[in-house]
Amino acid sequence: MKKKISCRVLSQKMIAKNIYDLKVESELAKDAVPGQFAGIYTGDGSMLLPRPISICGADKEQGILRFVYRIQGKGTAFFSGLKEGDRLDILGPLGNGYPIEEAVGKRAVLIGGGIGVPPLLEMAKRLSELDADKAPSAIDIVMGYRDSETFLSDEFKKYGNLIIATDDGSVGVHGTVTDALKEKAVTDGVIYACGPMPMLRGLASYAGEHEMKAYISLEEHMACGVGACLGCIVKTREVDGHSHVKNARICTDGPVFDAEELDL
Amino acid sequence: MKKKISCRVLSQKMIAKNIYDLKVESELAKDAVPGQFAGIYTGDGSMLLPRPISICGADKEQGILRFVYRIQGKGTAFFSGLKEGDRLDILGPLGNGYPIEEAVGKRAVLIGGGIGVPPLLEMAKRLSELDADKAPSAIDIVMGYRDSETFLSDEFKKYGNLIIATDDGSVGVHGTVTDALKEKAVTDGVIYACGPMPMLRGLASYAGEHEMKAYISLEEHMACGVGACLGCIVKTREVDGHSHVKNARICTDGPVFDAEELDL
Amino acid sequence: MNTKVTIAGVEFKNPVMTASGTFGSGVEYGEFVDLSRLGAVVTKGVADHPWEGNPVPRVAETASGMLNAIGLQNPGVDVFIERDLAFLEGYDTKVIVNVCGHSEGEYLNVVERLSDDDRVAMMEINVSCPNVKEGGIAFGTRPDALFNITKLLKEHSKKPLIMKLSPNVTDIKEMAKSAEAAGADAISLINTITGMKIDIYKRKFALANKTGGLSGPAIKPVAVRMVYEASHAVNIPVIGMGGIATAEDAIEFIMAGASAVAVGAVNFHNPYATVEVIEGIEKYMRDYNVSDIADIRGIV
Amino acid sequence: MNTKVTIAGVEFKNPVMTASGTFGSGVEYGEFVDLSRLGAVVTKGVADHPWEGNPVPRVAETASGMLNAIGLQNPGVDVFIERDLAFLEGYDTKVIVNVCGHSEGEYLNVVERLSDDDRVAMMEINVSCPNVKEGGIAFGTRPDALFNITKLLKEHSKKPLIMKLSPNVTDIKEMAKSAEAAGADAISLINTITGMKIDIYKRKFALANKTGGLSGPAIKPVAVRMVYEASHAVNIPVIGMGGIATAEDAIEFIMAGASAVAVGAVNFHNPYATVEVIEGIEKYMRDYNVSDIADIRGIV
Ligand SMILES: Cc1cc2nc3c(=O)[nH]c(=O)nc-3n(C[C@H](O)[C@H](O)[C@H](O)COP(=O)(O)OP(=O)(O)OC[C@H]3O[C@@H](n4cnc5c(N)ncnc54)[C@H](O)[C@@H]3O)c2cc1C
Ligand SMILES: Cc1cc2nc3c(=O)[nH]c(=O)nc-3n(C[C@H](O)[C@H](O)[C@H](O)COP(=O)(O)OP(=O)(O)OC[C@H]3O[C@@H](n4cnc5c(N)ncnc54)[C@H](O)[C@@H]3O)c2cc1C
Ligand SMILES: Cc1cc2nc3c(=O)[nH]c(=O)nc-3n(C[C@H](O)[C@H](O)[C@H](O)COP(=O)(O)O)c2cc1C
Ligand SMILES: Cc1cc2nc3c(=O)[nH]c(=O)nc-3n(C[C@H](O)[C@H](O)[C@H](O)COP(=O)(O)O)c2cc1C
Ligand code: FES
Ligand code: FES
Repeated sequence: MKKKISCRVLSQKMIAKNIYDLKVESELAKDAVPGQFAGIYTGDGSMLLPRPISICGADKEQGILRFVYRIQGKGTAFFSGLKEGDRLDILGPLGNGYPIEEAVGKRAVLIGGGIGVPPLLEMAKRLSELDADKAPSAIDIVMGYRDSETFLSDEFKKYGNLIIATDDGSVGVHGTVTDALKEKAVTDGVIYACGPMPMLRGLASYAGEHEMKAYISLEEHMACGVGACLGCIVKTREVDGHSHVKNARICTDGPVFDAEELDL
Repeated sequence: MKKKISCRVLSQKMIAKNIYDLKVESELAKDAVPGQFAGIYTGDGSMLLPRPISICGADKEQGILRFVYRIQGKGTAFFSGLKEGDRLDILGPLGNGYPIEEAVGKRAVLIGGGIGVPPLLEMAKRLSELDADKAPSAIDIVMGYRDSETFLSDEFKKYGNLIIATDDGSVGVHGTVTDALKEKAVTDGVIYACGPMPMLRGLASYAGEHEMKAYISLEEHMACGVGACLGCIVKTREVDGHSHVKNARICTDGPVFDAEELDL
Repeated sequence: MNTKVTIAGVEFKNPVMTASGTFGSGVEYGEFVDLSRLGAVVTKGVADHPWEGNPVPRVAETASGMLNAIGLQNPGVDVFIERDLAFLEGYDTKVIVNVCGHSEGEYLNVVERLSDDDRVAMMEINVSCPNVKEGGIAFGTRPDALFNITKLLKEHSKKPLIMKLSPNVTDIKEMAKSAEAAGADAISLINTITGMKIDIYKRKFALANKTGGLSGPAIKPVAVRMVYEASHAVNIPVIGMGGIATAEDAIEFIMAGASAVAVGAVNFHNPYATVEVIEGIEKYMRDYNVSDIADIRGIV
Repeated sequence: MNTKVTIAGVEFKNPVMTASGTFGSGVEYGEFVDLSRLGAVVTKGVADHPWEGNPVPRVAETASGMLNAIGLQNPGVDVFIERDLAFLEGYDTKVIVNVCGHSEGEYLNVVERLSDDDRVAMMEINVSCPNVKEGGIAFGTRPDALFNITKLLKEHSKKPLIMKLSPNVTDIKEMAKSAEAAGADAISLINTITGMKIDIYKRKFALANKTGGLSGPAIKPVAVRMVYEASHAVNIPVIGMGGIATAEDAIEFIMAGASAVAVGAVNFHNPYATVEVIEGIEKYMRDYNVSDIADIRGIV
């Protein structure tokens, strides 16, 4: 169930330039699944809207949510100032999450780019923990970074075959995640991706070419985060069942979509 | 010189119901004199204006400012949540302060009511520390409270003859500070006062009757705190030298006025 | 303690409603609050056929507020009746349907379609929507156009009509009087104030639509002023909205003259806001011995 | 890098001014910032004789903004000339005198009195002040009244005139065009938006005047929209203001079409705001290779 609750900050650290790793104590961790996000509120009254931030980790047992975010503007700058013991209002869990069951017996290809990297961490973890009958046949993880600041890559390594791509070529494949897919000839399996729109568009057509399913997580400016305001739509190929026009709500019908269904 | 600077919170404690005692490290302490105030900003972007709070203590040597305030609304509630180590923007020192020199060789009568008590503490301290040739002949301190929560009274005791008046009669004189003045037959000297308007009006007429000078500190809603917006005026008997109408600015021409000059 | 209010013969259990477009048709916020606690659910604007709305970005945050240019996306009145009204039937609250259209004819289609539906308590006519043709925004900014559409819809409606006024006018009193003169049963205000935000790094408008409607606490002082002016200009009930976040805010509108109030953009900040406002009003009434909410209406 | 802007033949070293009434005549903020850094000091409104203004409370805080009802208290033009103009002479900045009056005649008195004073670069006519008689607020809300007063003052002024427009209108374009048609050299906007606040515990208006003018970051989206609309409607320069707190905000107005901008209520929040805005604009120009501020004007 979605809730807005006040959570206690457990830790906060910078893990790359302008990239922060925030852990909070929250009962929302219980229900959260990878690919979902939360609406995080700044304590500042001038900022009305929650910031949508993907769930990078959800420890059910300990009740800990983890977020990895980049300082983008006022809201994320506010978050970066939080210290252990501070309190934070969080609305969540929001959205649908990645369809983890689609990868049973198949190659799971996890692809993240830039600040799209974090949501795939919990996905990688959960995929790697599945019982044999529900598990994918392989877990390939392709993460794209700007440069050698390959945040979270050490953790990804634990859950699958990690391929790194960097814009500046300082680590791994020189180029985009699609370049890496090509170079490593990853042509079968189910793609789970998150990242900037050009990357997702590239992946959607790559997946199409190779007849791979691609589940991509989208971003849009949001107001409510719960499907009420119609602020955050994406164009769909067919008339959407809820809206009755060719619009789906990213916050509720997504953020994860089957790339085939979208008109990107 | 007036400045707006970021100051470090040294301590904060509740000293009576809804009354807090806040100490900050601030170079503004150097120039501050009793009767002046500061504009304290909340860190919350939705609150544009500084909260005017009187200087209750200004330790020049150690560079410490002290404020004692009552939770009144959003801003003061925000202040009450501050902890040691937090930072706070403060604009000050503002206003004119009490004319301490007027009491040389005379009885200084310090009168405070309710949340008007705090500014007189530093005044009492400074009067008590004056060299003999500049000192008053006596320091009478008359403080009015609602009830037995006579915050700061222990400190006042150190600096003069303390008379307490309480609305409910639980401590000292049962009644107002004016009742206490009458009861204790204080009929000469210079009055320095701060408190609610009805109390100040009462004092002004008491002072008039007994031909005592009365310097009273006023409150008004303020925007700039520095004399620019004309938000905080009080009616004067004569045309004011700055405004050229019968209005003086409380934030700059006051907050301390010679009661005779005002049209209360 | 009586929190009931009656508007055009319809009794509401309390004066707190949802502001159209900020609460969907109730489903989404039903996860957070008990819809049966609300005075009324005012639905997202509905037209006679599905509307696609505007391209994204459709929303942008501003200081203590937000801009939106949803463009009145809606599934059309048929789906609305089958799905949304059916859902709302399950709750003990009144339903006010917000109606939009591109032309008088389109408004009329919706009004006539809903006129006989028992589940609809009232209709609120959004004549302040920024993208209507044929007179367009004129419906909401020109007294004569407002008069005409009000009259037309009243002639065909079996339900009481609330005319929702735009704040983007020189004289709100004149608009309120036009609505009243044409037979409106009530007026509601304010709709959003037209605003704009520019991203100076992208050198582009923050909204695809260039302009959007400003709402949230930022606009409350303007809304309170207009509710005060309007409620002193007319004798029909006024439903006040614009930036209501707390019971204090709601009471401010009531003291300014509103018979009921609506909680809008603040739902996005606090999904529990509607019920918290109701509880806060009850507490205020208890604390300050207000036996009937009507006793403080327009008290300043 | 060129930050200079020229308006009606007057050259300003940079596009950053103070908004009338928020900066006195410069003395008070001269303690915080070097007035010589400013493009211009726009003074508090001055009339032909001293005005007492309104009773207190005159100001009230609102979400990300404030209401004021100062009532244009001012010492009159004689004192202004002797004292305030003399003070400002000491700084390397331009002086724009904001003018108010209760009637056309009173405006005219001030304009004529200042027309030959070399220390005055331009005059800004406040036709949006809420308490003028004889047509009153009409000067600022009726296109014909605005046209007439603009024309009259232009006929008698040897200085370029800026007409300061009210946002409390249905169509700001129409107002801007009226001012232009009547010969205004520039327009400035927005003045405050009329608002109200009620203290629900005292059951009284927060301002003695009941209504006041809303300013501060809360109104920025409305101001940017109006500056955009106005600057696309006329060919005379537009001076933009309304909630500017940072260089980003100022650049937003410039990108919307403003030739210059003014920092208002935010001075109360940050007495260093004016110079910080100037420095921020310079930094933006350096960082994004803007060689002339004119290159980004109206760029969206
Ligand atoms: C489903 C989803 C998941 C996301 N997950 C992450 C994540 O895990 N880590 C991370 O660093 N970022 C993530 N983002 C992006 C993040 O929401 C924005 O960076 C953040 O909202 C910026 O807020 P700000 O106040 O710092 O920036 P500002 O630019 O000051 O924000 C102003 C307004 O615009 C909105 N906004 C600005 N950029 C974006 C954006 N890209 N997407 C949506 N709203 C935006 C803000 O929420 C706010 O309402 C995600 C976005 C979405 C939609
Ligand atoms: C010169 C001066 C000295 C003061 N010294 C003290 C002091 O030492 N201790 C103390 O507790 N209080 C003092 N006050 C009163 C104090 O300023 C207010 O209680 C405080 O501003 C309330 O802010 P708030 O946000 O909590 O209340 P809110 O009611 O939420 O404030 C809303 C707005 O109204 C203003 N406001 C509300 N009440 C007052 C008031 N009484 N005077 C001025 N502005 C007000 C606030 O500053 C703010 O802008 C002083 C006031 C003045 C003018
Ligand atoms: C996202 C959004 C969508 C809206 N949609 C509608 C609508 O469909 N019909 C309508 O009459 N008003 C609509 N409004 C206006 C609100 O109902 C309300 O009048 C306005 O937002 C002011 O109230 P607030 O500040 O509390 O949000 C919408 C407002 C928002 C923020
Ligand atoms: C306290 C105060 C006094 C003002 N006095 C005047 C005035 O005398 N003449 C005038 O034209 N505008 C006056 N204004 C309006 C401002 O110049 C400005 O147009 C408005 O406040 C919007 O800008 P801001 O949001 O940056 O303050 C005043 C504004 C404030 C807040
Ligand atoms: S953010 Fe409101 S519908 Fe998605
Ligand atoms: S608060 Fe601005 S003049 Fe006093």
